[in-house]
Amino acid sequence: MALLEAKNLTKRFGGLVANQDVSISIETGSITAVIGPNGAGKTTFFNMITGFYEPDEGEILLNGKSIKGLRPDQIASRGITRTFQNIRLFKEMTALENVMVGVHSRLSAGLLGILFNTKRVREEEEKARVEAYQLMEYVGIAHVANEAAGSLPYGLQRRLEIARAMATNPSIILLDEPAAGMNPRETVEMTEFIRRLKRELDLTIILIEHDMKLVMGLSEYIHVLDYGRKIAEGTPEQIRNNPNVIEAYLGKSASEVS
Amino acid sequence: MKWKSFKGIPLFVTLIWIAAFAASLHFLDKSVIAFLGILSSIVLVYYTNTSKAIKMVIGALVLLIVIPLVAGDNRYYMEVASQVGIYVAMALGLNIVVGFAGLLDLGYVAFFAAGAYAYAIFSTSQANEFIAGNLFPLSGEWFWPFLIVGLIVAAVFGVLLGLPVLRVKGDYLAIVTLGFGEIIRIIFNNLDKPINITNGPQGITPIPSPELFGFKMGTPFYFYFIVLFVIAFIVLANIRFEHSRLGRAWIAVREDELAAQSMGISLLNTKLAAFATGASFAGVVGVIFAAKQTFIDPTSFTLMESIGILVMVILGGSGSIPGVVLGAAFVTILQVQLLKEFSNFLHSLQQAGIINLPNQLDPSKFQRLVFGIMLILVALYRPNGLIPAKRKKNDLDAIKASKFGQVKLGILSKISQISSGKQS
Amino acid sequence: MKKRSHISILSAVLVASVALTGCAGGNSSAGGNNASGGNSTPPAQTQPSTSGSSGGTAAPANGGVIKIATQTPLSGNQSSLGDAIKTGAEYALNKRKEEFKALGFDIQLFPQDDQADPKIGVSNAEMLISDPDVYGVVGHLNSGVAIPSSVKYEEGKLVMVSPANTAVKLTEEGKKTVHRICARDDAQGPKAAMYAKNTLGVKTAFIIHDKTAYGQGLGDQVKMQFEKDGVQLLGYEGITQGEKDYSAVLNQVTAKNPDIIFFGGLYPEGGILIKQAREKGYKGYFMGGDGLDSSDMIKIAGPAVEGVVFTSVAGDVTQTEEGKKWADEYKKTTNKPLETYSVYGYDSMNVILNGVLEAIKANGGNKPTREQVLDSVHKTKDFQGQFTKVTFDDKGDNTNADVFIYKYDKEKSNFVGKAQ
Amino acid sequence: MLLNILPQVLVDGLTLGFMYAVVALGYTMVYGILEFINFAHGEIFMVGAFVGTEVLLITDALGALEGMNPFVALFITLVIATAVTGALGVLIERVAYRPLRGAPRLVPLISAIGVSFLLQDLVRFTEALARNEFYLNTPTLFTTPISLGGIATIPAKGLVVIVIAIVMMVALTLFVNKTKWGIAMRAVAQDRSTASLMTINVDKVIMLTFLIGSGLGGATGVLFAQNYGTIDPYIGFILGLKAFTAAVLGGIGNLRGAMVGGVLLGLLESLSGAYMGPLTNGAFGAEYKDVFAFSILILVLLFKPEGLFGEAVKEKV
Repeated sequence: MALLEAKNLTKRFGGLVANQDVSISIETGSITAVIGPNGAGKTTFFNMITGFYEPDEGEILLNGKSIKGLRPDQIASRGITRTFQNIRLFKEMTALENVMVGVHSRLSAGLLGILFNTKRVREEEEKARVEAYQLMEYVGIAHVANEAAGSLPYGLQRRLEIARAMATNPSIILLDEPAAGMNPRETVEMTEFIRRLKRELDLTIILIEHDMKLVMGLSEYIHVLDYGRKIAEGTPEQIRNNPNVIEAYLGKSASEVS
Repeated sequence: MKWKSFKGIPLFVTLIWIAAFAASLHFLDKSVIAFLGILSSIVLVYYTNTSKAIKMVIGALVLLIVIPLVAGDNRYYMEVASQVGIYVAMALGLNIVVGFAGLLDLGYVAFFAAGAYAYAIFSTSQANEFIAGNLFPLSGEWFWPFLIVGLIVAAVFGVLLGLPVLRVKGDYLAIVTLGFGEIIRIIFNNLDKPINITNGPQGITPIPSPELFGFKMGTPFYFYFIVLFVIAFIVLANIRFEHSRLGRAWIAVREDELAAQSMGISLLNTKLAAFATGASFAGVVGVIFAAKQTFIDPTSFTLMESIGILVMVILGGSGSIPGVVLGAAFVTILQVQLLKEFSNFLHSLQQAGIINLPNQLDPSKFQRLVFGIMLILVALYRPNGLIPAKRKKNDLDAIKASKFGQVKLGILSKISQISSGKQS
Repeated sequence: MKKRSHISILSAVLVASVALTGCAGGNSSAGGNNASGGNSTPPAQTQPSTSGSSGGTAAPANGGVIKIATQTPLSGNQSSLGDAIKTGAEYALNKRKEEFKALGFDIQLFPQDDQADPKIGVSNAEMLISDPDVYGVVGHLNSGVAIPSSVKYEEGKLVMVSPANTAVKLTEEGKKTVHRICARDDAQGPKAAMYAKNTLGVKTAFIIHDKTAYGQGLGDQVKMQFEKDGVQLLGYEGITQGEKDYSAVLNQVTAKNPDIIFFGGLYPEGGILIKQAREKGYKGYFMGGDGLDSSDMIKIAGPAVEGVVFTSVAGDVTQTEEGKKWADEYKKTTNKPLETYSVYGYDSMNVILNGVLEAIKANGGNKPTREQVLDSVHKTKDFQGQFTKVTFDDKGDNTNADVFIYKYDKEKSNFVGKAQ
Repeated sequence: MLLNILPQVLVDGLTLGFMYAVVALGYTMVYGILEFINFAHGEIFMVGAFVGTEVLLITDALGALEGMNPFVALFITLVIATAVTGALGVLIERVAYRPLRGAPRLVPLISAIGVSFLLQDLVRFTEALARNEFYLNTPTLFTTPISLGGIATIPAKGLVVIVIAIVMMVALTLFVNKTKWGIAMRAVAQDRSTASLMTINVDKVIMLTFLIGSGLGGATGVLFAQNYGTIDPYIGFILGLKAFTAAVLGGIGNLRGAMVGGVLLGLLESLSGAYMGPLTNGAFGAEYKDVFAFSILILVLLFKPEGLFGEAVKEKV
């Protein structure tokens, strides 16, 4: 059984059909890419999976159970987490605190516990801090733990966002253009880092990316969207040779495909 | 820059300051400047270059001993100090809603009213109007349990209002809370019929002063201590919340609702918690206010009041606890004392014939104008508030040394599992 | 326009400075300070010995400062009313400066702005009671401010004489320091209602009030009396103070077409109400309490003011020659029209000053204590103020609860007679 | 008996509503462009009322008002008041708001509250010095009541208010949709940084917004003074509050929404003021009319959080 299964998802905005009948199934521990030209509906698809949009039609199953109609926070606590195309950090907080926010739903301190600063709450806090710090070490940004998130350079912000997502202890992580705006060297590092996530942590990864080198080198399986419909799926090899995909991309930027 | 290298005021300067103003307040009769000097020494202590513990001890000494000692026999000073305290406490409550959670609440005074009316109605014979049995009025001993009652009543109000209201966002929230605040005031102003609950515009009186074991605590001197106690509690709560799971969730929601949600934070619960916490503080203060005033009517709970408290929060530095305390103190002192003293001063000049102002320009009429100008100036020159908010830096060495650091936590714990699984 | 305002500023400065220098005892060019008005106060300007008429042994000028405070809203939208009280009190005080100077005392006005806000009122009250030179308070405008502030006066034994608070509750709590020269709602209301029924012959009525302690208090009293007397009540509605459009409520009124609209409230709303009611074709009577007594009522209501009836505890000052002269002088000196509230302020101040004077006498010409002033003010009996006679009962209410009826014509209000 | 006053209630509600509508436009324009509640807008309206009244009073004092065609007099008054308040709006923007563009979102609000206090007292002092009072009464230009088929009467001044309000709204709509500057305004409202890339002078557009919004507010002040006859420096607060409510009700940032919201709010107030008392047998009287109006606002926002005409902008994820 697939870990995550999206069945016939359709989402309309007024007259515009953003996703039509999209079905994608994700296996545990896989790296899957969703690609397509701008405006193909990739982010809409992510938004439906993570609960920001409710699909007009279709079904989303996690481990065979429906998660359709749940709120984003409920979906997050069921183990699906994400990053955002246009990095959304809590800018005024320190980097470490950003990661600690990710631990939020696994903490249990209530109003009164916090007020009286009970031993349990203190230990829980300390543990959360340590966990957050370990994650920052893991993504290699521990040296900026006390900096305000908004003041970090772009590359570090990307990593911080991933660390924050990891702090929710997910089984699936959705990365929306993780290499956007990066130079080639950074992109290679990012590719390696995502591989490591899968290898060391057994994470299931779904990503949206325009950098075809990264996509082809990284993903095990690829789904292609165009005008809200899925036009192809398969291994990188299959996709590279798929005439539909080439056609969809040609009009826009053939160079990206090559 | 020069300011960057500023390490803080030397300790001895602060101590001399305190001693000098304390002495002058003690020996010179009714010197407003000396009184303000003493009050502002708290700010000085905050900026003093010494350890936190020493600062806290000095601050506590000033508030608990020096001020009551040198100003305690002057009721007016103590009244000013208690009013400052009341607004500091309310501003700290609103700071949770506006400063931490970023919810622009223009109806905050409704919760203040809820607390005040809760005590007023049951501590006077007013409650007999709708509860049979002639059980009321309650004595001033009931003031203390009513601090908790006020807290709970206001918190419940906060949740009840919050449930529908918090579905709207941003500036829409501002107008909806404003509307709710007005609705509650108008209802309080009209609930003398069909059942007389609030006595309408006639207000409720005489509200008993607090009593402790039969000892009546009616003067500003006692209220000063009561308020100080409540502020200490609220500041402590603020600090603890700020650096807790909940505080982080509030700030996360303020910074980016969508990202917060994807971190597993429930928007509604988090906002409700902020609303109810902020409201409950206002409720407690409301009880004190009612007891201090001995009379309340709906005119104390107008929209201008909500706006005034909001001004204190933003002026001081939204989200910054010391900032909000300073902002509230600054605005309150400005309104109840500084502007008044200024106009009294001008007036005495006028009486002495030194200046001649036409009646239309009587100095006592200037207060709001000056307040308005101050607001603009502060907004222009201190846009982040008097003491801008900044997040506390975590002690990284302590984290590295923590006993929990010996094993990998959270998702990283899989590393060892997976590697050991692969080994086996 | 610029020139115009310059001139008015200049003239205002001039008038005020004349008033000030006048009371400082020097210049006597044009102001009204020197000439005596129709007041009972003697013109104690030049001869110190006239103070002998008040009986005390003439002490040398070492008595010190005596401050009498006013506490009224001086800013915000009720400031015109508050200012009227202050101006009246100030005028009274300035007129008697010399008299006290002769006794060795420097009396000063200590005007405070309570902003119509109970909190500010209370903190001002704390300030006043902790200033040993303050001997009395003229105030407040709002009962909501007066009640909590009077708790403080009571603690400081500082005598308060209210020119404007009509709420019954104010004097019902047994505070010794609280006095008022105006009528209580339960004196004015029933008499107003009876006048409407018996003299105007109304059978149906519609009561509107402004949802304040004063307005609703008065409205309630009128309502009770109407119910007792069998006048049919067609409606009882509240309006919001400060608004300018009352057509919603008035549409109800015109639909029911009562014989009389009774309005519990002040002239800014009252003026608009009658104007808009007449525009809607309402033909019946319009009546209110002393809150309608103001020259501004005529300006606001325009021609619609004609026929508006109101009750007041103030007798008509302009009926006698002496009174007219006094009124003219007042206007000339203060550059303000004569308002009921300023006259109440004037009389309240004089009640206090007389008390102070008595206390000084009783104290052998020395500075009295607050208790002494309080006692002598409390004992005030048959004091003939400019507008009203004052005798305090035990509670501090003015026993002289005569209620008079006035009626507006196009230009001014006219004395009709005493309400029975 | 209740129903026969209905036409009159509606007419009164419309008159009030159109005034709300025009003032609401000022809020909504500024909000649309700067996402900022211009708290001082109510005070600009008040200044307009005072300027207009002063113009009429001075003309009258010079003896020129008598015999002047009332429409001409009104036109002159409107032009002067609009010019003064428009300039005032631009000045306020320049001094108190522009330096705060990069500041935290709530700070301009503080500045605006300050401006609001300042204007109230400045007007009060000016009038107190110039006229020795600050409750002013406006000379009425139009006196004849006009009967509407015998079921309701509308004073001529009320009709003038409605007509001029409509003219102003139509003119504004045309301006925003058809002229170069209007289109620039819309562009800035939609995306300020992109608009500045398209060589639109954002500062100028913002200035223009304040000029027009404040001018309209000032003109409404003149109409208000004409219709109700009495003004004081504090009329701006309540009316501003209501107008802002109206703007939100209609969907803030949306011109059509502000107009509809204003008219709707006026009607709601008028209806609830006239009927709540009789319908509940006196238990809930006219004093609850604001409660009613705010309740409707809250209900609308709960079901349509972006207001009646606001576009549902799903935040871009």
